[in-house]
Order: sequence, then structure tokens, then C-alpha cells
Amino acid sequence: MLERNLARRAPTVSPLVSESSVTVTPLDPQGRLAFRIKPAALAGRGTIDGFDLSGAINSRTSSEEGATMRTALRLGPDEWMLITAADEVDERCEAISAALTGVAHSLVDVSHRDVSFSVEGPGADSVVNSGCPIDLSMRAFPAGSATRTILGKAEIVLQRRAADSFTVTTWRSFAPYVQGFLVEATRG
Amino acid sequence: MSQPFRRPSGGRIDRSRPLAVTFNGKQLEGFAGDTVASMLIASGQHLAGRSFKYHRPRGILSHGSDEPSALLSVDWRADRGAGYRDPNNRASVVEARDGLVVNTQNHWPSLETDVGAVNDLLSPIFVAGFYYKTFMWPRKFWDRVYEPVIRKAAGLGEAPEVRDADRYSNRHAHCDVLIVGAGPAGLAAALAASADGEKRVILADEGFEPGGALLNDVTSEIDGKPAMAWVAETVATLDARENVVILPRTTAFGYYNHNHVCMVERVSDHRADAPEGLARERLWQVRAGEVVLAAGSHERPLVFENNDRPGIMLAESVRAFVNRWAVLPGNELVVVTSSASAYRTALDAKAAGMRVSIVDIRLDADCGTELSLARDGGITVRTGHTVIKALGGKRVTGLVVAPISANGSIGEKTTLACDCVAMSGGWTPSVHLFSQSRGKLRFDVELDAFVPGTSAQAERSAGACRGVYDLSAVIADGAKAGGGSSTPQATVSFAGFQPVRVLPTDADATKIKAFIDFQNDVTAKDIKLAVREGFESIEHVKRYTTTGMATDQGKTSNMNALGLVAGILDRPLPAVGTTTFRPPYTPVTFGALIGPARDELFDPVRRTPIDPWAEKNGAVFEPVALWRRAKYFPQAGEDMHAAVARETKAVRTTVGIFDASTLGKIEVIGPDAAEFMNRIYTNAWLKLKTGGCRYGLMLREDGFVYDDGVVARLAEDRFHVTTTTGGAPRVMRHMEDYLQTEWPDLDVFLTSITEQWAVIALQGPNARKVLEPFVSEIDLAEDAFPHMTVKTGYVCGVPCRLFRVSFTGELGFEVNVPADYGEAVWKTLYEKGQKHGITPYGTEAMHVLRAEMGFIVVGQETDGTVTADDLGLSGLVSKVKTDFVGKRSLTRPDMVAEGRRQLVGLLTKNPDEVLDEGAQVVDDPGQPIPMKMIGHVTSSYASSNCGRSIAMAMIDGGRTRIGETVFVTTPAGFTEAVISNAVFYDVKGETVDA
Amino acid sequence: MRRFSLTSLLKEAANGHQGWERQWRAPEPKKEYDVIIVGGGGHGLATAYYLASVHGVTNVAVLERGWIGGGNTGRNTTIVRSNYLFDESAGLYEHAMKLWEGLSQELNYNVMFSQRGVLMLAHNHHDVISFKRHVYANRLNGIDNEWLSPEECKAYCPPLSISPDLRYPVLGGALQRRGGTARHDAVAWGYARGADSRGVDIIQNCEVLGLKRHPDGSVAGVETSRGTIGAKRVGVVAAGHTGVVMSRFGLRMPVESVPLQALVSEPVKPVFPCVVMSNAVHAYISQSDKGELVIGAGTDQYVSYSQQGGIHIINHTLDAICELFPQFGRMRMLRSWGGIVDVTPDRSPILGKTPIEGLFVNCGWGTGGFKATPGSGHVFAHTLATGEPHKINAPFSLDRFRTGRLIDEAAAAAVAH
Amino acid sequence: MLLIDCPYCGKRPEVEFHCGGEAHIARPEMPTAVEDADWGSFLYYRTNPKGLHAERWLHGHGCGRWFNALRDTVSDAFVATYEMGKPRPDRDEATASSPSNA
Repeated sequence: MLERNLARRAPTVSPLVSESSVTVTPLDPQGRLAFRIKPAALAGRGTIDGFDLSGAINSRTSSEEGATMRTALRLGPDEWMLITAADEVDERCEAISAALTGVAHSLVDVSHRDVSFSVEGPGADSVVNSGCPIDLSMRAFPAGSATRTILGKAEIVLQRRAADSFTVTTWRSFAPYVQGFLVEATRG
Repeated sequence: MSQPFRRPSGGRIDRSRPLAVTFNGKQLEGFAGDTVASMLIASGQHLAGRSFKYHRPRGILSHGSDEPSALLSVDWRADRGAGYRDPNNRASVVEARDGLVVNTQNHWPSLETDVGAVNDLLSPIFVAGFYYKTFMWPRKFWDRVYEPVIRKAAGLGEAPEVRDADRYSNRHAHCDVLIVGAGPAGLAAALAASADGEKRVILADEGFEPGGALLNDVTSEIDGKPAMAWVAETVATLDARENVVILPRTTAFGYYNHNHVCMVERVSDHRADAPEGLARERLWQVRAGEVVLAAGSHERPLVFENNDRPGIMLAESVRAFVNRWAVLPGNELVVVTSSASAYRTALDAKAAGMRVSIVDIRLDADCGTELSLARDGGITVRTGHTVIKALGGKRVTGLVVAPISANGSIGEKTTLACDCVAMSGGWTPSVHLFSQSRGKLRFDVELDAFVPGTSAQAERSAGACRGVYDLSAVIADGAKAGGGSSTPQATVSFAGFQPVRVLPTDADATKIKAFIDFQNDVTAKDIKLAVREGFESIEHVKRYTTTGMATDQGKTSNMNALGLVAGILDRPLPAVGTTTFRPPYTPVTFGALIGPARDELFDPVRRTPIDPWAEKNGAVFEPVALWRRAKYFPQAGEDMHAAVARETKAVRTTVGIFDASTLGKIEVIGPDAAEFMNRIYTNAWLKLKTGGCRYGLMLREDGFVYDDGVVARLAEDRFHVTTTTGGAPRVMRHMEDYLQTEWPDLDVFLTSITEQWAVIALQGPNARKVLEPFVSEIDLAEDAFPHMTVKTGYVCGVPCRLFRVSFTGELGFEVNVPADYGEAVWKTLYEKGQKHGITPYGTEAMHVLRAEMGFIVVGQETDGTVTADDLGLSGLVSKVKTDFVGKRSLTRPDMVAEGRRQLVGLLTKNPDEVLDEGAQVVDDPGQPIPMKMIGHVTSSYASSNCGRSIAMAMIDGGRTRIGETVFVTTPAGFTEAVISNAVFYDVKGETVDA
Repeated sequence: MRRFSLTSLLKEAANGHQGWERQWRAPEPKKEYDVIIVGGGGHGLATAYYLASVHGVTNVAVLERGWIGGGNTGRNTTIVRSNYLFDESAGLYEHAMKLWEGLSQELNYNVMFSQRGVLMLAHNHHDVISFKRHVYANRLNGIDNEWLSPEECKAYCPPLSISPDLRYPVLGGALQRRGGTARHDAVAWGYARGADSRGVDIIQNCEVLGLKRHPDGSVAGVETSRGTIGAKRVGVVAAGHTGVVMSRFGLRMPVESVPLQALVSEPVKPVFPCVVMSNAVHAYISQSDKGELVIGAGTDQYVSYSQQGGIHIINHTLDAICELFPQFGRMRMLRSWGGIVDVTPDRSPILGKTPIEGLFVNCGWGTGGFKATPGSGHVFAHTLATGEPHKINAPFSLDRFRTGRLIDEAAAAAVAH
Repeated sequence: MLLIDCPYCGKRPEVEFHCGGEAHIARPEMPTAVEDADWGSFLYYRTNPKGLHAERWLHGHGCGRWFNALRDTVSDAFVATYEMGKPRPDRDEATASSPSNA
């Protein structure tokens, strides 16, 4: 009597709305892999399984592999967050592990650990800056940036997709707080 | 009230937009652009409050944020209900708008008739520091009589009674140049700094209109245009530049490390039409590449008898009210000054129709062109004169003045009738923010002022805040500070003053009140008394007299106090010291400092994936670190005791289901993972087989127990580590610290997976029966899947790490599934487990169950001073390993000393009695106090499974005292208990290893 | 010394207060003293006072780098309590409490010791156990401390919110009724006046630069910014600057100096009747006689001598204050400041001998030194007078960092002081 | 709030960091061979200087790396930040007082 196809349930994020020009939208589940490898062990490999690992620390690189977007956030000298479609995690894990056979590395599925929100619209940077203390000018944090940082009292990973478009990712138990914080901030 | 003192035209008010404010129950009329202070003056109301100590009538001293006296309670949104009132608002900075309800403070029964004014008569007793000298007898009277009276008399306004109904916002901002102050210097700096279009510039000003001192100025010209026209043009230019942000109503109040400047913007208090929900204030936390301080200066009052009478104001403020707000602070004005700048007030007031004369402390020879200008304009100027005293009570009615002869003697006195006095003792640069930035102040004798010396951060001061007063020079200085240059031709300012501390008088100085600090009622004689008693450092004088410690923080009083002390001691002024300026520049609401961190956003509430189910099923929750966890699941009519009894019983007889998702989880991966575990934990890890689990104990380097948890080896190079709920972040940091800093050679990586997995514990004899139908690819049979092993497979079709572990002593499994599936798997197991008697249990039952087995909880049995051996866990401490974190400390003398507290059980004589957790243990309850305590209770529960109460305790040498009787504290006294082993429940049936 | 009393005050009032004398002299340093105390804060001045008044040792100098009472004595939130857990700490702080209770009379200086009660709030199960452990231990040590239900907490401190909807609901509290506050400056001044009148030289603006030692290594005196001054014994009571002074003497210490911030609100009429401490959310609050809410914030995380911390520390403290007292959201911060506190690994002080003969140290009070001032001075005076620790301060030796016999109040209770 | 120049991420606000106390206190190679007094020193005794201080920082809410920094404890100005394992830079105290820390 196996129960298949159980419904996934993301953390409760109530439908908070504000009349602001900036919208805060929960994003659908994605595949996420915490990937760690010492740069020396990469031995010059620029990409692995289509993930572009060549970006600078705190940057985001995306590439198309087959039909799927593969995004790598370089969060530290030896740390990447690899993002792929939710249903491709196992394949990606296998492929990456295969590509790194015998090389010390760490690959952990954290797809369920994290929840993302899109923060979009004119003034999105100010909304994020209501709780995030880093410089979000286009000069300091251009589109294509990604970093771990703080929002109020929660840790987040912040990506900038475009001038007025951010992705805020946090651990699932912090998601209601982060969402509440962002929506509150949209009120100005 | 009508506006008898409003000039028929002029001023920077919008006469097309009349408005009204309620003042002490009466209507005040005014216009957009007014402050409450200017409206009061327009109506002829100068009495605006009562002083702190003597309850003397006080008026409006200033037109700016340095106002010490006119403090009002303001209900900002009386129409919206409670929660919008606050005390101690300075009338001079409250922007007038419809709907404000303001009231004066610190009087009873009324502003006009205040019983507290009797203190003024008693003032010979109430001198500086009088309370240190008396109120000591009888001893008990201090708390019960004297102090309550003193407290009631002090305190100015009434604190808000209900929760703050406003909201506040926060903004972190970065810029290349932050300019504080939008007067001529700041505007010029902004113009220069933003010229290249590249640099991000923020220009902040505390006022609601840019222009600074030029707002009060109707005569100066800049490059042939009226000064305010220059301001308007400059502002328009800056507005048009995309790289400039102009923030009016924004006070830079704190200059912190590394050019972190905090400012508060008043967003909606000034708006009658502010939509509900608009933030009241916004905290700007600016990180600036460079800071330009263009904060201006403060005028000094003059110190003479009764210089606090309503109607006596700062000279520049009189000018501001006349010009900027088009109100006359009286009909008959005497300007008393030692400063040239006050002549501008005299001239402008005369032009506005006031009758004006001037009393100047300086001699003709010490004056500049201002003197002849005034005399040519028909103003009587008495140079070389002093003020003996002011006349009048609730309003000044006259000044007694007299010439000072060459030898300093006082000549014949004249009484000048007046209803307004404009006084100026010169100027003090506003060096507050510079000082906060830790810049070194330098005393400039010429300027008789402290000015910025060496900077400590990337900062420059410009204009009056560094003692540059002439308008052309101010603009040039600002432009230079902004990185450019400018050589404007502006009207020459009346500048220069003669420092004067206390005006010469022939009155008995011990009998008169000449105020230095208006709000705190500190007089010149108080300062003299302090010095006489040996308080010579200005910090001592401040603390003894409270001068400079009022809500204006001494903006108008500090230099007069310093100068007076220096004069008495006959020391150069800097030798007395200057007070260090501390944030904030002006008082800042707690609300603004908190911003959104209130209610739901005060602290994150972490909820598990199963939390929604628990909530729906009536769980009572408790906070554990940032988490909320289900404590128990009461059924109808049950209290906690009954619910826990039922839940614990179910685990021992059928099966319980428990949400263990909050346990910290770390995935440790790498070829050296086992070696790393070996060094971090006390026990051995190299030989743990893949698929095996082991209980791990972790010490700090000082040898005390730090954390614990079950660890599973998932692969040769992969461990699944669990930690305590509260310990997860610090354990991760602890491990990462050793890995990166002590053992960088190890190839190991750590990833937090606490929230990747929902953890459902099934505990009890029926656990396997519940689980079995839903498991695939895992053989649950005892032989195939023994206690303390782990397998991966599927539960309910969901990928799973299945642990065969027990924290209850019963057959147990911990089902780890990806978090998004946690609730669904839980529901399935719960629903289908009904037939096996499945019962959800919470943290309280979990605690009881583990205590029945004698299992410790780190943080409950341990407190940071407990070793593994104290807990009876020395078996977990490897004797073989040459090193692990904390090992060396275990042989320190006190760690191996006899008689350390050891974990044991305690059984009360009365099996129904449940000891208090935290209770102390003694051998002899009859001994005198202080008693010798031999231990304390760490955990205590009513155990339905044991049929009695059980407790765990740390007892001195406890393991050698099993069976002995001791006495344990209770709220009422002591109770008897017997020391036992800390294992209370004899597991029956299929147990962990069955 | 002219006695302070209502009579003398009234007499002076009639006389324009012309007759008051200096509360302490400003003497030139002598060539040599029996005892030199380095540091003119409350603890140093109290030590000097008790040396003179209890032990008859009057040839004493207190050397102060700046002005007396200008360090942590004048920068703390003035909380006084003695409900510590361990016998050692309880002994020390209760010794101080007993002295507090007669201090104004003893010094003939009203230090405004106000026993309005210190209420420590419990917000979670861990707090409850910990505070009950304190309450019971205190009872057996003869120290008053009682457990209050949330409703009793509310009755004792009406502004407190005990709403179950609080992020960390109030589950109860431990109340020491004898706890309270005192006027911090007056403590320094009162001891200074008392010591001075017994012959102690209080020398301000005198910085200690080095130690002079006899050939056998023992203490011979100190080098100062005002010349060399001989001494048979030297006691260092330099709080946040202990590390600096001791390093000038060639000694390393188990202390670190970190910024501790505090703030006051604008003054308001009486609204807050007691002292409330909430360790779980890091909030300490009382109301001064002047009407200001006095609020203690946390320490910054790094070593600093700057007397300045980050505003985020203040913000977090106020978050917690307004969570517990939501009506204070519209109050305003009037003044904030920082002190430099010397923190030991076990958060307990060090009071006793050093490896150098004749050199003694009294430091490591961290965030909680003010309340101990009289007791600390009293036992340290004993130590300096006799060369041996008083039985109360014997456990607070440097040696405990070798043996591991720590007195870890912080670990035991997660309680800040 | 300090502004800290993480060797990996550049200048970032203090709230992203955790201070780990004095740097360059090496854990003994073989702790069990160390005397009690020396072990006590290792555990508890610190330089606590008024001036330049070498200290450890963790960019926990950032790149997750520990690194060392040289900071003046009087001005709080950072003189240098450097990766773990690198020696303390040779800087004199004078450098610290220059207002270059913006």
C-alpha cells in the first residue's frame, strides 16, 4: 500500500499583499544542490555537467544545457549553489558525481531546505535594502550578482536578475518571516 | 485664537493654506509653513511650559532643534484613536498642520497656575547636588518617602500609556558623499560633489525646507540675487541631477564606525493627509564614502538674572520668527548682545515694525560696521552695558541695564520696558557629529569655540560648524568640501563676538538665578558651587549639576558652563575639557530605531513542516531557540499533566509519533570525514561501519560538554550528524572553525541540512507495524535493520533516510523525508497508524520518556560546567585517541578532583510529589543558613509509566551515594528523596534491541 | 570633613552655600605610599576607603588617569542585586548588598540606593529552571529571591506585557526585592570624600606607565605621568584598562575588553517602578529618579577601547524593550554611550594576587561590576592590607584558569550580569 | 557597525560576520604534552592590546570563510585583512590612525 504522489507542501506563506509597485512572489520549487570543492581540486574545469563554475565569488552564471537552465551561484571560494529544475536533481547529482569521481568534493541536495521569492518592480532595491545592509547599487551589485547576506534577522541568498529584479532565497522556516519582512518593506 | 502678532505679509508661509492646531484645548491658527512655536507667537502666547526643577514659567527660546524649554505633549493623530501621543516635543520643530493636539507639560493644575512653582521659592535649598547631602535619615525613608516625591516632581511629560500605533521603516543606503545640512555650505558642497554626475550624493537636512540660516535672511545677496533665490536655484539644480538624493526632515543623529551615519526621516507626522499605514519615520543607515558635515552652529544665550522669562529668546530666533514666519515676538524689543550678528535681528525687527533698542556688552571700539548701521537706522544702542536682570513673571516686562565702567564697576541702572528680549552671546559651531566620528576637537581662541581638528574618518566639516561664518566664505568652504570650488560674491555677514560667560552684575550672586541650562534649571551659582566643592573636570560639573544633560543635550548651555568653570578656576578653557558628544544629536524615537522589528517581525518564528498539522490538531506550543515546537496535544478537558500522561503511556504501550524536525543536521562529506569526526567528538569514529549510527558527544576545548546527537555514517566519506535544536548554529560554526583554522589539510565539507529533512519519530512497540506498509526498498526486520543503523529507501514513495534509533527506550524509527513531503508523510502515518493506537506526542512527553530512561538533554542536565564523566558518560570518551577537542582539559586539576557533581536519580519519598526543576539539595535541612548545598535537580516529571515521580539531579559525588536520603527544596520548605540510578523505567516487550 | 545633613544644608541655604568645602583635595603625589591603587573608579575608591576605615591604612594614593568615576562607574545602568547562583558569587555580591544597605549613612553621602526590586523575566523552559535554581540556592544562602507567576510579575511591574502572544511569553520571574539601583556617580564621590577625609590622596590626571620593582622582583612603586611614586603594595583596579596596565607591568591576563552600550530615554513622569532584566531577549530597564528610562544593551563582539559600539546593538535591545513594553515605542532615545568592560572567560571577576610579589589585581567584572562596588572594595582592601585574600575573594584567584575551577555564572544561567 | 573587508567578498557590514577573538593562538600540536599552566594560557589568556590587534573573523552570513584581520582597538580601523594561514602583516601602529577606512 504505497502512497505515491504525495503533495509537496512549501512552508506556509500567507497571501500577503501590498499596493506597492514592488511585488513579492513566492517562486515554485527548484532543484538546489550545495556544491563544495576546493578550487585546486577543480583542476581547471570551467564547467561540470553544464554548470558554469568559472564565475567570480558572489556572481551568478547561467547556461542552457539541453532544454534546462543551469544556474550556478558562487557563494564562496569553494562553494556553489547549483540550481536546476526540481525534477532533475537526481540526474544532476549523478552526472556531477560521475564527472568528479575520485575528486574530493561535496554535493548535497538542499532543494527542500530553501525557499525563494522574487522581488520585482521599480524600487525593488530599496525594498531589499530595508533589511539587507549591503550596497545594492548597480555598480556594487550588478545584475548577475549573488551572495549570501542578511535580511533583518534572517540569512538569505540574494541574486540580482536585473536592475529591479531580485531573487531572495532563505531556509524554509525563515520563509514566512522573510516574506513578511519584504511585504512590509514594500509599504515604504 | 486669532493671530494678532502675524505680520500682514511676507514670510515663508503659505497664507492660502490656513490651518488650526489645538493648544491646551484652545484653537491656534496659522498657515502651512508654520511650526507650533511660530503659531504660539502669532497668537501672542509665549508661556509654553514649566521648568524641570523649579517649575518656573518658560517660553520659547529658539526656533530650532536646540530648544530647551517649550516642550509639548503632542497627540499627532487624535482623530485615529489612541497610540499617537508622545511627550517632550520641541514646539520649534513641530510642523504645524490641521489635527494636531498639543498640550503643555509639568504643571498642576494648569500652565498658568502651577503648584509646583513653590519649588522656586525653596530653591535656596534645592541647589546642585542637594540630594546627596540629605534624605539619609531615617534610613528607610529614602525608598518610601523621599525618592517617590523626588521622582514624581521630576520627569517632564507623561509617557505614552498605550502601544504605539504607528509603523516605522528602515533603509540601508550607500553613497559616495553624504552631506549633513542643507544650508549654504551643504548646498554648495552638494553642488560640487554631484557635478560629475557619477558620485552618489545624499543631502540631508533636519528642517523641512532647505536653506539653513538663509531661511531667516531677507537682506543678504549672493552674486547679486537674494540669498533664497540662490537657494532655490541650487536646489532645483540638485533636484535635476539623478545622482543626488535630497532628504528634508532628516536628522543625522549618529556618526558611527567606518562612516556609518544614522539618520531619521520624519515621513508623515507633518502630513494631515497622510494615509493610514504610511510610515511615521524612516531610519536611514547610510554607509558613505565621504561625509561632509555642514551642520551649522548654535547661538549662545546670555547669562543674567531671570534670563529664562518667557519672551526672552535667542537673537537669531527672533529674526527667524520675524522674517521666516512673519510673526512678531512682541512690540517692544531689546536686543542684548555681545555678538555682531544680533544687529541683523535688530534691523530686521525694526523694519518689521517692532520698537527696538540694543544693549551691547562690547564697547564701541570693539564693534564693527554693524554699530553705525544700527545707529544710522535710528536704533538706540547702549554699548558697554550689562543687563542686571529681567523683570516680569510669565512674560518679560522689562530689563534693568547699566553701564560697566572701565574698572568693571556697575553704573547707574535704567529700566527698559519691553515684551521681548533677543539675546546673543555669540556662536558655537555644531561639532556634535564630528565628535561622534571620533574626530579630535581643537579649541580656537579667536572663535572662542571648539572646532574640528584632526579627522578620524573620511569626513570634512564646512561652514559654520567649523567656525566659518561669513556667507561668501561659507559657500566657498562648502564647495571645497564637496570637492570643487566656488568664489561667490555675497553680502558681508555681521560676524565676531566678545565671549562673555555671566553678565557683570552688582547683585549678590548667591541670591540670583541666572540660568545656564534652562531645561534642567542649572544656574551660574550651581556651577560655582560644584567647582567650590572640588568638581573641576567639566564631566564632574555636568554630572553634579546636570548641566547639559537635558533633552537638548546642552546645545545652548555647554559653552557657557565650560567658560564659567574655566573662569572660576582661571584655567584656559580647553584645560577644563570638553564633553564628548554621544549619539543621538537630537532624541530619536525607539520606534524609528526598531523599524519593522515588531510583532511578527520582532524575531523570526521558525516552524517545522509538520507545524500546520500540529496547529490544526490543537497542539500547545513552546519556544525553543527560534523554533516553536509542539509541547503537547491536549484532548478535550485535558491539562498538560493529563495529556502528557496519556502521550507517554501510548509510547510505551502502542506507538507515538513525534516531530523531531528541529534537530540540527549537518552533512559531513569528504575523504577525511571520519578523521574529522574523530577529532571533533570524544568517541571513536574511524571504525563505524557504513550504515551504522553512533551517539556522539562533543566537548568545548575547555573539556565541558558542548553538544550531543546521533550520527549516521551514510557512506565511507559521508556522515549525517544531528545536533541539539538550539545548538545547531553554534555546532556548525564550531566545526567550521576547526576545519578551516586548525585542520585546513583535511578534505571535509560541511552542509547544513537541518531544513532539508522533516524528521518524524515513531516510537513504541507498534512502530514497526505502523511503518512497514509504507516502506519500500528497506527491510525492517530486526536482523536486517538493527538498533542504531540507518538505511535509505522510500517511505510513502518519498525518498527517505530511515534511522533505527530511540530516545525513549522503545522500538523506534526516525523517518527523514524531504521537508516538503513532511506533512503529507506524517498525515499518512498518523491516519493509517490509528489502528495501532498511534498518538502524537510533544516535547514534554519526549522529555519525560527520555528521563525515564536516564537520557540527558544537553542544556538541561548540563550547564557549561559539566563533564562527560560528571554525566556518567566517560565510556563515550576515548582513552585511546591521542587528541580530540577538549581532551587536554579533562586532566586539569579541578576536572579530576574528588566530589564533583554527578548525575543521579532522585526518588521522592512521596511518589506523587514532583520536585521543582532547579530545586537545591542538602543533607541536613536543619543546618543554619547559609546551608551547604550538595546538588540540584535538573529534570523532574510525573511519570505515568513508572507510576511515580522521577527526577534527575547533579549531586556532589552522587554516584557513590546511591540509596542515601537527602532533602530537596520545595516552595514551602524541604522534602525527602532518595538518591538512585538515573534510569527509572524497566522497558518491557520489544525494546530498542529486541 | 563637614558633615552632610538637612541641618547643614539649611544653614548653607541661608548663607548662599558659600561654606561648603571641597569634597576631596587635589594633592600633589607624595614620594611613597604604603599602598597605591591604580584606578579611581568606584572599586578603586572603595578599596581606598576601606583600607583607611577598616584597616587603618591611610598612607594610600589612588591614581586616576582621567577624572574619578569616569569609567564604568559613571557609565553603567546602576543595577544592584545579589541573587547569584554559585556560593562563591553569592557570597561576594551579598557581601556587597549588605554594605549597600547602609552605604549612604556609612559615607554620609546619599548614594540614593533604592531597593525597588530587580525582576528577572523567564521566557522559556530553560529560563524557568535556571531562575528557580537561583531562587532555591539564594534561599539557602540567605539571599532574598522569589519566584513570581506572570500575573505577579505584571502586578509588580504594571507596564509589562504578559500577553501569551508575545514572541517569548513571560512564563514567570525571579524577584529580588532588595535589589534596585543607586546613583552611580555619587558612589564614586562618596567613597572619594570618605577616603580623602581619612588621609587618602586622590590624584587625578595621573597615568600609570610602568612598575618599579626591587631587585628581588617585588613591587617598589609605579612610574606615572607625574613621576615615580614608591609603594609597598600596588593594587590594579583599572576595569577595561586592566590589560593595558598589566601589559605595562609585563603581565598577560585572561581578560578581554569589549564595548558595552547603554542608553537613556527622555525623562518622563514615573511610569516604571522597578528594575526588569530579560536575559533571553537582552533587555535591562529601569527608570531613574530624573525620569529617564535607563536601558542596558549588549556588548559588541570584538575587543575595543573606543567606548563606542555599533547601533545594531542598540536597535536589538530596543526591539526587545518594545516587545515587552509596547507603549514605549514613542519614547525617544536621549543619550547613548559605551563603556569598556573587561570580560573573563567565566564572566566572574579576578580578585587577588598576581605572579609579582606585592602586586594585586581586581578586574574582570565584565558587565556587572557596579553592584559589587562596596563588596569588592571591602575584600580587596583586606587583600591589600594583609597580603592575603579575604575568604570571600579567595575563590576568585587567577589560579582558577589553570586548575579549571571556574565560577561560570554565565554558563550556568545564560545570565548577563 | 563596522565595515569589514572580507578577503573573498570585499567590504561588507559587520552583521554578516562573527568575531572569533585573538588570532595566531595556535592549538598545540600535541595538547596532552602541555603543562596545565600553559594549557590555561592557551585557553584563556589574551593579549587584549590597546592598539593593533590580530583577530579572527568568520564571514558566516557571506562566503562562510574564516579569515584574520588586523584592527586598531582604539580607532576600530582595520589595517589589513588576510587569509587564514598567512602570517600577520608587518604594519606599524601609525597606519591605523589614518582616516582611510571609509
